[in-house]
Parts: sequence; structure tokens; C-alpha cells
Amino acid sequence: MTMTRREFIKSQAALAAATAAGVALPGVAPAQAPDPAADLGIRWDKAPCRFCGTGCSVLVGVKDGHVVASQGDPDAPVNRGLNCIKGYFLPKILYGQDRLTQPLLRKKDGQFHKDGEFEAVSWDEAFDVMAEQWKKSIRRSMEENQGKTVDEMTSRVGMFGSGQWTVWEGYAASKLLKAGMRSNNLDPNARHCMATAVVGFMRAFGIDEPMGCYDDLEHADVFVLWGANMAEMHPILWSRLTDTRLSRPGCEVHVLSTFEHRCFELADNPIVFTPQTDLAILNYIANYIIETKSYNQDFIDKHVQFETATTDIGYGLRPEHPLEKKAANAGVGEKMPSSFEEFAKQVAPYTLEYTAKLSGVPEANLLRLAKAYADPNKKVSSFWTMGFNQHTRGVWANNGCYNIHLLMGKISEPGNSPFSLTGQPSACGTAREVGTFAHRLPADLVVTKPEHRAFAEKIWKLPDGTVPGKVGYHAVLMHRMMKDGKLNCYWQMCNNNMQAAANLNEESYPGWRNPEVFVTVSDPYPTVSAQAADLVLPTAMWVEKEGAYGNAERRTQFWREQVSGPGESKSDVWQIMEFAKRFKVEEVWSPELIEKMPQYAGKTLYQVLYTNGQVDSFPFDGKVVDDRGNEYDNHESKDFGYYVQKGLFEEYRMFNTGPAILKRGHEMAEFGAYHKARGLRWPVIDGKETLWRFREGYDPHVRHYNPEVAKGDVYFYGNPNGRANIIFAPYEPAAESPDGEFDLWLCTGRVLEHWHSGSMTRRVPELYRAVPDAVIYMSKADAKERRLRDGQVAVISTRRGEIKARVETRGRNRPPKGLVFIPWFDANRLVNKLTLDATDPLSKETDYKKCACKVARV
Amino acid sequence: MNAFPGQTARAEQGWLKAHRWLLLRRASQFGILALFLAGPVVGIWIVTGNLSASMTLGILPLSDPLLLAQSMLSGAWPVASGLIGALIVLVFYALVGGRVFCSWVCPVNLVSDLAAWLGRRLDIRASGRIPRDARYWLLGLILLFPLATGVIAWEYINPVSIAHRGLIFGMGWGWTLMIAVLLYDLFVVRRGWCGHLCPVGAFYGLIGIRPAVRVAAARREHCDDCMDCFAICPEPQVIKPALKGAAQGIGPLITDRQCTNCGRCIDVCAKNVFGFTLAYRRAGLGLSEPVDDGASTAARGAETATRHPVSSQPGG
Amino acid sequence: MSPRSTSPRATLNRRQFITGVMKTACGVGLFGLGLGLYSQRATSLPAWAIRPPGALPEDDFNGACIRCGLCVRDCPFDMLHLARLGDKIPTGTPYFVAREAGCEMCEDIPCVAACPTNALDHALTDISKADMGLAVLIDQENCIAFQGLRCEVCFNVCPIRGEAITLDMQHNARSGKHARFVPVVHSEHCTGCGKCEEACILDVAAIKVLPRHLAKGQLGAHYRLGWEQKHEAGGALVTPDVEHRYNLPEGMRYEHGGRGLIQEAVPGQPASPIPDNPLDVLNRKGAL
Amino acid sequence: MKPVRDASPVEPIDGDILSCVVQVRPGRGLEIAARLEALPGVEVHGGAEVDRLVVTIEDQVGHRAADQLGALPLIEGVINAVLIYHCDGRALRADPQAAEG
Repeated sequence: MTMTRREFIKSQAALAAATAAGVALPGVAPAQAPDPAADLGIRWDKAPCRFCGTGCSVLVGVKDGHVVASQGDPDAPVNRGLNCIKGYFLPKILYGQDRLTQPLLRKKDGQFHKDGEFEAVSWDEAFDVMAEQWKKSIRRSMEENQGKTVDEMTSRVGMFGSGQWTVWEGYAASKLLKAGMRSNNLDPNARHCMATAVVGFMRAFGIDEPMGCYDDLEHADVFVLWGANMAEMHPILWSRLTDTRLSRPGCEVHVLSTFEHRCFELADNPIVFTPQTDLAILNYIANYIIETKSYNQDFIDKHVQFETATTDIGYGLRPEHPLEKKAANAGVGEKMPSSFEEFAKQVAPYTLEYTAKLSGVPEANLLRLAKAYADPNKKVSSFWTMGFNQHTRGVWANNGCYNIHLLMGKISEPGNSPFSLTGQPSACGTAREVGTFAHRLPADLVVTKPEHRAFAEKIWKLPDGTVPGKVGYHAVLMHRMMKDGKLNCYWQMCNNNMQAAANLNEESYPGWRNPEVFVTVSDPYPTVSAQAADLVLPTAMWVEKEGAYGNAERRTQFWREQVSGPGESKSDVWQIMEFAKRFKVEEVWSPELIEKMPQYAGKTLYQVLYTNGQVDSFPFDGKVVDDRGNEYDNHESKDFGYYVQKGLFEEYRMFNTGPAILKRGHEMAEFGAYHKARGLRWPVIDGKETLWRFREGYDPHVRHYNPEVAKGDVYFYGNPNGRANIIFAPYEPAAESPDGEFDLWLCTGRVLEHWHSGSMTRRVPELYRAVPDAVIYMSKADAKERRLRDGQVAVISTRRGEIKARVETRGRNRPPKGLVFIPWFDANRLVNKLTLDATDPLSKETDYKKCACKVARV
Repeated sequence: MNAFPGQTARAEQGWLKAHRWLLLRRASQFGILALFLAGPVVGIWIVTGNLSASMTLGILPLSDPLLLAQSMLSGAWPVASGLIGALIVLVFYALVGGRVFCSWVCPVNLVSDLAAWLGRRLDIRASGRIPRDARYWLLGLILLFPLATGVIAWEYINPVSIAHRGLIFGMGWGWTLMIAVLLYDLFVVRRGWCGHLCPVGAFYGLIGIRPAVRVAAARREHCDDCMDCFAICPEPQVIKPALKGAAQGIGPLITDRQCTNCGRCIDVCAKNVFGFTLAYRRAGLGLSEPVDDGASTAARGAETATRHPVSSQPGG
Repeated sequence: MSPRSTSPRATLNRRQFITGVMKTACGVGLFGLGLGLYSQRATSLPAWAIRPPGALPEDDFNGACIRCGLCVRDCPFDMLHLARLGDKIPTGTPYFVAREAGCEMCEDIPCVAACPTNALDHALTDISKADMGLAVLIDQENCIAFQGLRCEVCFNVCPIRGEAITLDMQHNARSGKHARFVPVVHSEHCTGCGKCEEACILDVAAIKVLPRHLAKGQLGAHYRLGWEQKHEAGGALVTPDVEHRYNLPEGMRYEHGGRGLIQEAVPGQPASPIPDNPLDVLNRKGAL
Repeated sequence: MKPVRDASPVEPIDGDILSCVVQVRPGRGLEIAARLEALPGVEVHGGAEVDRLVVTIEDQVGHRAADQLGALPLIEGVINAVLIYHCDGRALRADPQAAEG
């Protein structure tokens, strides 16, 4: 880093002298001297921001094949020209000094070797070695699958995708794995962030994705934040929420969290509760609503049904783990029907006194929160992110919030909205809608249902029975299977799971470095994952490829390829399709399957999956042109000879748009429309966006499914009977709580200045200077007890590992006594050596927010 | 006359004897500098700060009394460690001999010795003439400044502190001052700076009231008038009374405060006329101690200068 | 000492002595004048050079500091420098440049402890009471937080969090539905440590530490801010009004100190004062 | 931000950086700029066309930036070299990596 600092000072010196001499310096960064002449010749085009799920739109300025500037898109409805500090530095994230430009393979004297040193290789050699490994594993899988039915097939190859993939990257990967390799071991890192929300939606509404949109921010009277540090994680939405709070009389903000963070600056009702007791608080509010009879009886009678969840469902640990053995119904997600009266009885024990004592929250605060929900004239919007989702009972927490909104009928209308915020830019657009989960197919279809598989095989023109019926390995299971040697090929794309997955010492690292496993990582930078991989593929990022993201309010936004990637880096779509050329159908499909469609015999997966008359049905004449006559490159379409992105998107659209689709409600506009608009919020029915779903007048599907629906009424068409489910679930303790030896709660998360594992933002000098290293946020009392002074290095350890970091007692986060918080962006302080890989057994999403740790002087 | 002072001494008594005190002095000057530089350069922190004030091993404070005086005159009351440091330095130099600072510690001495050596080698005759007591006036002036303006003006251009601080904390343009002193000593006035102008030297001279260590021309009867000592000595006027004062009954002890105890006369004298003497042994040698009436040395110095105009023009 | 005598040689010596002394005196006097003028210029401190914590006011500091560098050595973060001859700062005195490295506000203030001459006043024991200068958010046009972007880096790095810099949340008139999080510096808490200037993410910092006399204005002695006086006094300075009563149409309320006229939602009474049926208005009894 | 042109061939030690404006005789900007470039650690950033060269000098092994600046006026054709900005090398040496726990 000193070199860039020195260069920075030197350019400062030159600039100072130049201004003194009144001389204009050629070549000094135009950002410094924004004279108008420099702005000529910049080509501006729109693109969604690379970072969080808010989905701000920016204009990217390109000159001489280089991104030289960016600006907030003034016409974008989400951010209207604004950005957060990460968005401000978008042009710089492409140009880290150590950008990967060539494939790197571990080799010892010329041959691939698990413990060899990385050497630069060509794309051909990289894919040859990789294909050889994958074919070896697929052969073993095919032998093991001899005689098994489609529903029992397993596979030894897998892929770990991302909520930062573009829509078509996810779609191409899903086809390659599920159809091509006949393996359901495809899971995205959205498993770590949104899986719980998905299961919550499916259990309550039978259909995924929030029913509200960002406009709720301008219509709500009360905002309730459950485990969501919006001030830092969704900065522009927080800016809009703050504006409503400042300008709308009587507006209240309630913030619930296990520690005090930046949102507490605006909190009218600050609530710091003991980890895991949010379940009790949710049930208390439901109880309060029922006791005071302020529920919306009419709404409940017409639109709601009651169920109760199976309890004592374990913690998604390894089967031989004592907690898992102790659990009566480990992993059972079954719901039993119940009634309003039974629900009332079930929530009755959660009185104000009981909940206050359990959660450690003063009764006055709980009462005020419950009153806000129970007041019929107050529009309430609840927002939550990882606090609810990364939680061993996260699905119950999600459903707990829907219960309250459904009891009051405050849903699917401007201002009344239980809103599950998405962390990643395209966890919705790619992971959830395209369905790159181990159990999913596009448009809410699932692999376990034969008719869903048949529908997919029909669209993909594949013999029936190609797509396996057994759910593949989810994220946490993948690492366990690699450690046990059952998953032998692992391709991680567009994320950094070695730094992101929990329990690094006991699961992730042994898994990746297991000699029987071949790990490929596609990434623009040498991340911690790349260091632990066997083959590293240089990847084009963000505007170095044409892409599409879907943000948290169902808005799909497209962008064109602005600049080409450095050296030989290629986009993920190119890598997937190029890799598909290495496999003949005979090497991956059983002979019986090939017989069903003999015309495929001898063909490569590339031909079967990507030149099937649909993906390659759009010609490409060498360049993409916009309506202002600007020309853009498209390296994938140039290499493959057809408009790849359009082909993939239009084929994907056959799943959610068109007359004979299985699941309505996800309709999208055609490819060209998205280049002309700042994103459209689906379902897009004959060109018109849907703002609030399930509400007659806003959502055309309501009238379709329930022709006699009253004007302005709701109809939850996700479920067959149009009713949403209120599901009761009790409070159950966390997987690991503080005890004698490990006496503190450990919570992990993010900071405003850095994105995820910091591989992009820590390479921006200004962001590194603003927040250099991860620190342990502690209360002054805890620090004093352990004789730790502010800024002093301390060692923090759990049963699984330890790291060293400085103590911060006067920073942005102020934990209560008994809890510490560490951000996980620092590659030198791998926080996930500490965390426990316990998950919500229903969604299989890891709980990064609670485990037991201790902090001591070094 | 020798081609260069000390030639015969070197021939007769060997190179080492002819440079013994010089080497010891240089060792002391560079040793002190090394103690200061050990911290920033090597990371072993022995002495922090610089000659203006320092802290040795975190326990021993030392501070420059003249500078502290100026600071106090400007109205700032120093902290205990500052005062103790100044007292320690005062007592030390009072005992060891006032101007020992000039020859054994001060970095500028290297420059003025270099100038003198170059002058002798290249035979440049710096014939400028200014009174040697100008330094006392300068001393008075620099003490006056803080009183009048509340600012230690002298420290802006004091080559002594700038040189030493420059070597430790970064020279900046300090090197221009060093070159100025060199050129002034070389071309304008021989021993111009240390011998005539430097108020720091004047101050340390005043401190040395009853120095324990003094040079004495104990064997002055062996002197063969080779004039080497006059040529080498930075303050030649101090030698005459001790060397040639036997007739007027003046003892062989060099009592003039200007003597910096540099020991060069001992080195270059082939006849071993000169030697350091310690106070308690002086009685034994029967060396008379001139009664000092405490009159301002300025007057005394001026008188000796005028009475021996010849002596201020050394032969060398 | 030769006996005082009036022989010609003696008078000659005396005259020579006096001329010698006068020559020296004039030479030194000239030198003093030069040094005085130079010192006048040299004592001017550029705004970007900041003294360590506890430093006396600049003029006293130049008198007290003996340029020893002990504070530079004892600073654990190595961010103090001694001015060199030729820098535009009084030679040898300690300073730091906020943009390069700000003062880390150590609780035990090692630099003050090391100072032998009270140039860094040993009376300073609480670092948050230090006064090295005052941070001023000068360039509101380039500061992206003023434009509505979510930056707040200076607010986040400030060692006296939430006191020296607070965020003033304002409606973003341009975007119409966002809020601006505007950093505001409070001079009574800001110690001028420079961490904000160091961390500012702009290429040239928009927030800079300036000497207090350059940064601060001064409210006229004849005027006070009413609401602050009331807050400090804990109550109204003059006796509060008696309770105000008003003639109001039915269904209307008036809050004296609050929102003024309030339309009471009387059940059955139409929300707007104008009834739907025009006849109600036309046939209303009573004066027009 | 396009990086500033690479430093001259001699590898700069972590010393001071200073920038100055060098006034040259009319019309000889380019010629003198080339000559200045030859000096170790010296880099001309522009201004040759208006005879006011914008020059940065970095400390090199054996060549202190301050000395170089002093030497500039001696070059034939150079009227004057004025120091504009001086940055102490140690400020640059505070390597953020070194500061980690």
C-alpha cells in the first residue's frame, strides 16, 4: 500500500506545483481537475450498483476503454442521483493492482498437484485439467447411481453460485449442473442470506418475494426494524426512511437489535434484546393484538388460515452432533392445521412480564411496540435482514412477523408491508427467481415435484428424467461432504466462501484442502478462497460484461458491457458455456437417457444446452448499439456467434411468462424493454409493473385467480385457497449460548464502508483508510473487566478457533454488556474461524449472529 | 617551522600520540551522536530528544541551560524534569570545564575544525579581524530577545541546535548554515564562529568557574618555540600567559575561560610541554592559582587582546 | 589588572577599548535587527501545520518550546515532526499535518508528559479538552454528504463520537424523498485532532482543521440565542403565559405552543369545513 | 485514476518528495525538460510549452531531493527553481500494513 500512498502524495505535489504555475497537467486523474474539456468523449450508460440489494442505478463513464468516472443516476426512482460511499467509489473497484489476468493452476514439476504452487496456464489447459477431474467424479457418480430411480440420484460434483451472479449466469449454471451434469449440488451464497426468507414466504404465502416495494417507505406511519442495520446495510433506503420520519407528523421508528448501531440515532423506541428472544417478542405482540381485540376479524375470516409448526427441530448440525441427536424432530418442517382460538392459546403464555424478563427489554418499550402494530389507523412497515434470516429459528421469525401483519390485515397496501430486505444485488433476481438453490428450478418450481421437472425438461428440450429429483447439497452440507470426500469437484463463482462460510477451521478449510477434492474458484481478485483453491479462473466483473440484477423490490435492471476485462479474464457465462464444450453427452448421461433422444448422441453439453434453437436464436452482428447510437462490446456473443444474454434470458422467460406456465406471478418483460427502462418490478403484465402484489387493482393476477374478488381486496393466490398462513412457533434457545468459559455472545456482520469479504472495497485506498481493519466492538464495562483499553489488541476465541483484533469501545456500534460484534470484511482476521455452522434446519441458513466466545488480553 | 602543526611530534612520538586527544574528542562527539541516533535508526532507544533536551533511558533528563534560560525569560515556567536536566548540565560543565561542550560534544566543532584544517592545508589566510568578545554581546542579545519579544528568536538560526537536530530529525536547509560557518571560518575570520561569535560557547565559558580539569604548560622550560601549539589552538590567546608567563610570575596553568580543553596542544607538542591536570593534584605541582577578581571576562579578554595584538595573529 | 592611569598609552588603550566595544556593539545590534525581522516572519505558522495537544498559544509556544523533539519521540503513532530550516514553520518546533496523520488522542497524552518546558501545558490531563485547532467543513459543494450521498466517514472516525461531529438529518429537497446526513462540527467539543481531515475520502479533504482564530466567529455580546438560554436555564426566563382560550367553531382546537389550529375529527362531521350539500352553507343562520 | 508516470529508473528510497516550478529561458522548455529528466529522481510533469516546468523530485540513494533542488538553478538555461510543496519521507513510510494488530 505505501506505493499507492507515495504516488498519491506525488500527484498531490505535482498538482500543487501545477496550480502555482498555472499549468494544466496532462494525464493527472481528471477527477482531480474536472475541467470541462476532459468530460467530452466520455460515454455514459446506466448500470445498477455492484453492491447491496437496494439496487441504486449509476451512470458509468467510459473513455478510451477505461471506466473513468461514475455518477448517481438522477432519473433512477430508487436513489435519484444519490449513492453511498461504496457506490461513490465504483470506478475504482475494477482497477485493484493485483487483478487476476490469467488462469492459475497448482502445479508441481509441470503437472497438477494438490499441494503445488500456482502457475499461469492457458484457458485450454485449465479447462482440460478441470474437465478431467470432473469426468472422473461424474463417472463415479454414474456408477453409484446404477439402478437408482431419478429421485435417489446423487452426484459428486457441485457448484457454489452467488447472489452477485447476473440473471443469465445463474440460469446458464443451473442448466449446466441440473440438466447437463445431472447434479442438484448447485447452491448460491444467497443460502447464507436469503434462504430463510424464501422458506418463510413459501410457508406463509406459497410464493417467493416480498409483496410490497420501496414506495412503502414514503407511505408508512411506523417503521419497525427487526435485526436490520439499514443505516449501514441499505444506506439509500435508510435515507428515504429518515426523510419520511422527519417530514411525516406522528411517524415513529422502532429499532430492535442485539446491540446498538447507527439506526439507533433515529430510533424513537430503541430496543436491545437478548439474542434469540425476538421469537418471544413476536409472539408477545401477537398475544397483545389478540388480547386487546384489535385484530382485523374481517381480514382474518376471508384471507387467513392458521397452522402450527413442528417444534424442537434441532440446529442443522452434523447428525452425530449431541444437539442434533437430542432434537425430537430434527429438520422436520411439517405444519399442522390449527385455529384462531388455538393460536390465541399458544401465544397466551407470552405475556408482557414473561417476554420482558426473557428478552431483557423494559416493559414500556415492548408495550409501545405492540401498540404501534395494534393501532388500526397506523400504517406499519416492518423491515428485516440478517437479524431474522441468519437465525437458527429464522423461518419461524419470518413467519412470526407475517403473523402480526396478517392478524392486523396490514399487508399488500401502500405503507403496510412486512418487507424482507435482500442483502445481495441479485439474491432475488438470480438466486431466488432463476432458482440456483439445491432444491429449486426457475420460477418457484422445485426439483422434488415430477411435473415441475417435466415442465423444465420440456422447455430445455431434454429427455424426460434428465433432471434428478433428489435435493442436492446445500452450502453448509457441501463443505461437510467435501471434508468427508463425498463431494469431489467444487466450482465457486462470484463469491468468497472460504472467508464467508462458518466454522472455517473444522469444515471449510479441511474440505477444500482434502486431496480427493478439486476446487475451482472464479474471481477477479486473489481472495482467501483463491488461496485455498486448486484452479483460479480470472473473471470479468460488473460492467466488464453485459448483465442483469434483480433487487429487493423485484426490480430487474440490465446493463451493457462497458469495458473489457483485463488480460484473459472472461465472464462467468463464458466460462460455464466454454466448460460445457468439454463434455460429451455420453460422459455425463446414462445410456438409457440418451436413447430417449438419440439425436443428442455424440453431441457436447454445449450443443445440447446452449445451441438448442432457443438460446442461440438471436443473431449478433458484432456489437450492441443503444438508442443514442453508442456501440458496446459483448465478448461472449462475439466468441459464441449469437446474442448469448438475450437467448438465455428469453429461454428463462419461458418459465415465468407465457400461457402454459405452471406458476404464475413472476412474469417479466421481453429482453429489450429492460435496456430502455431503469428496471421493471415484476410481475410485468402487458408492459405494466406491479407495485403491491395480492391486492386487487395493483396485481392483475388477483382478478385472474379470483374473478369475484371485491374491489381493492387481497387474494393470496400463492396458496391454492388464496389464504395466507399464520403459523405459530414457540421460543427455542440458541444452538450455543454463553456459559462459564465462553462468557460473551459473538455477533458478526458488516460496516457501511466495506462490502462482504472486502475483496473489492479494501482495494480502494480511501475506503481502506476510512476503515482499515476489523475491530472488536465491545461495551466499556466488558473491556474494563478484562483490563482492555480502547485500541488495544485482544485475542477473541471460541470452541472452534481464535483471532486477534483491536478493541473498540467508542465506535459506531455500542454492544450491551455480554455481547461483542466483529465485521467480517477483513481477510487478515477471518472471523468465520470463530462462528458455529449451526443453521435453521428448515432453510439450512447459517446463524452468524449468535455463538459463544471469550475475549482476553494478548 | 613545521609544514603542519604536530609534524615533529608525529615524527618523534608516533602518529597516535600526535592525535590521541583528537581521536578521543571525535569518539566522544560521534559517540554522543550515535547514542541519539540509535533510536530512530536501529530502534534501540537509549537517548531520546536532542542536545536541546533529552531523556536517557527514560530516567535521566538533560536540557541545555542557555536554551532553558531563554525559554524561562520568555515567561514559560519549565517542568521539574527540565530544571533538573539543566542543573545537571550546569554542574557537569562547571566541574569538567565550561567549554568542554564546544570541543567534546558540539557538532559545529567538526565544521570549524574542518575549516581550520582546510585553511592550514590550502594555506588560505582568513585575515578578517573581529573582537573575540563579540560572542558575549551576542549572548546578551539572545537573552534579551525572549524578554523583549517573548520568542526565542535565536533558535531560528542557531547552527548548534539546528545541526544536531538536523542530524537526528532531518536536516532540511540546515546544511546551508553549516556551509556558511565553514566558508566564514575558511575565508573571512579564522576560527570565526567558535572563536568569536558563538554565544553558546560564550555561555559555557562563563559556566566554567572552577573547572577541575585544566591544561597546564607544566614543562614550559622545554618549549623550543616551534609555535605548533599556537597554530593548532582554536583560542591561541590562552596559551601565551601560561607558556611564556614564567618571567611575569604567571603560573603554567591555562586559566583563560576561552580554553576548550580540546587537548590539541598536548598532541602536537613534541616536547610534551602541555598536559591535563586535575584540581586536587594541582597543589602538588606548585602551580599558582591566579586570584580571580570576578571582573567581567569581557573587560579582561579585551585587555589581553589589545595588550597582545601580536598573539591573535598566530604564526601558522 | 593594570593600575588605572592617565598616561597617553592608557588613554589610547581606553579610546581603543571604547571604539572596539562600540564596533562590536553595532555589529551585534545589526545582527540582532536582522534576526528580529527574520523571527517576525518565521513565527507565522501556516494553517495546515498543527501543534501537538496542550500546546500554548502560538506566540507563547515559540517562546517556551526548546525544540528538543522529546514529544516527537514519545508519540506512539509517530505522526509529529520537527520543522526543518526552510519549512514555512518556526525551525525545530513540533507540528503535524492532519491530512497525513491526525492525532490519535491517546488517553495518557504521552507527548505532553515528555515535554520538559510546559510548551505542551502539563495542565492538560483530559485529552478531550485539548485544543489543537477546530475542524471546519469548508467545502460544502464537494462534500458528498452535503449532496445527499451516504458517506459520514468523518462522523465515523471522530474519536469523540457524536459530540465533536454530529449528523444533522435534513430533507433532501432535490430528490424529494431522501434525507441528507450533514456532518456538523461543534466547536466546544472538537479538539482539532485532524482524524476527520485524514480520513476524508475526497481527493482534497472538504473538512480541514484550522487554527481557532481563523475558524471561529463571535456572537455579539449584546445578543443571546433564546432557545439555548431557556435550555440552559432549565425553564423560561420570564413567567410563562396564563392559559390561552379562543373562540373556536365546533370541532376545532387551538394549541398555543404547538401546532396552532387543529381540525378535530368529530364523528359524523365531514372532514372538510365545507359541507358537501351547498344548501347547508346557503341556509346557514347567523351573520355572514 | 490513471497512475502518474513511473518514477525514474533509480529505485526511490522512502525519502522526501518535493515539487517545484522551474522557470526557464523562453522557448527552451522542452530542451531543458529533457535535461532535467536525466537527473536521478527528477520528473517533469508538464508546463514545458509555457516555459514554467512543473517538476517533482524524490529522494534517491545518495541524492537528497533538497540538494537536487539547490542544483537546478545551476543548469544552463534555468532562471530559477521555486519550492512549492515538500513532503517528509517518514510521513509516507507509515505503512498501513505495519499498523495491523
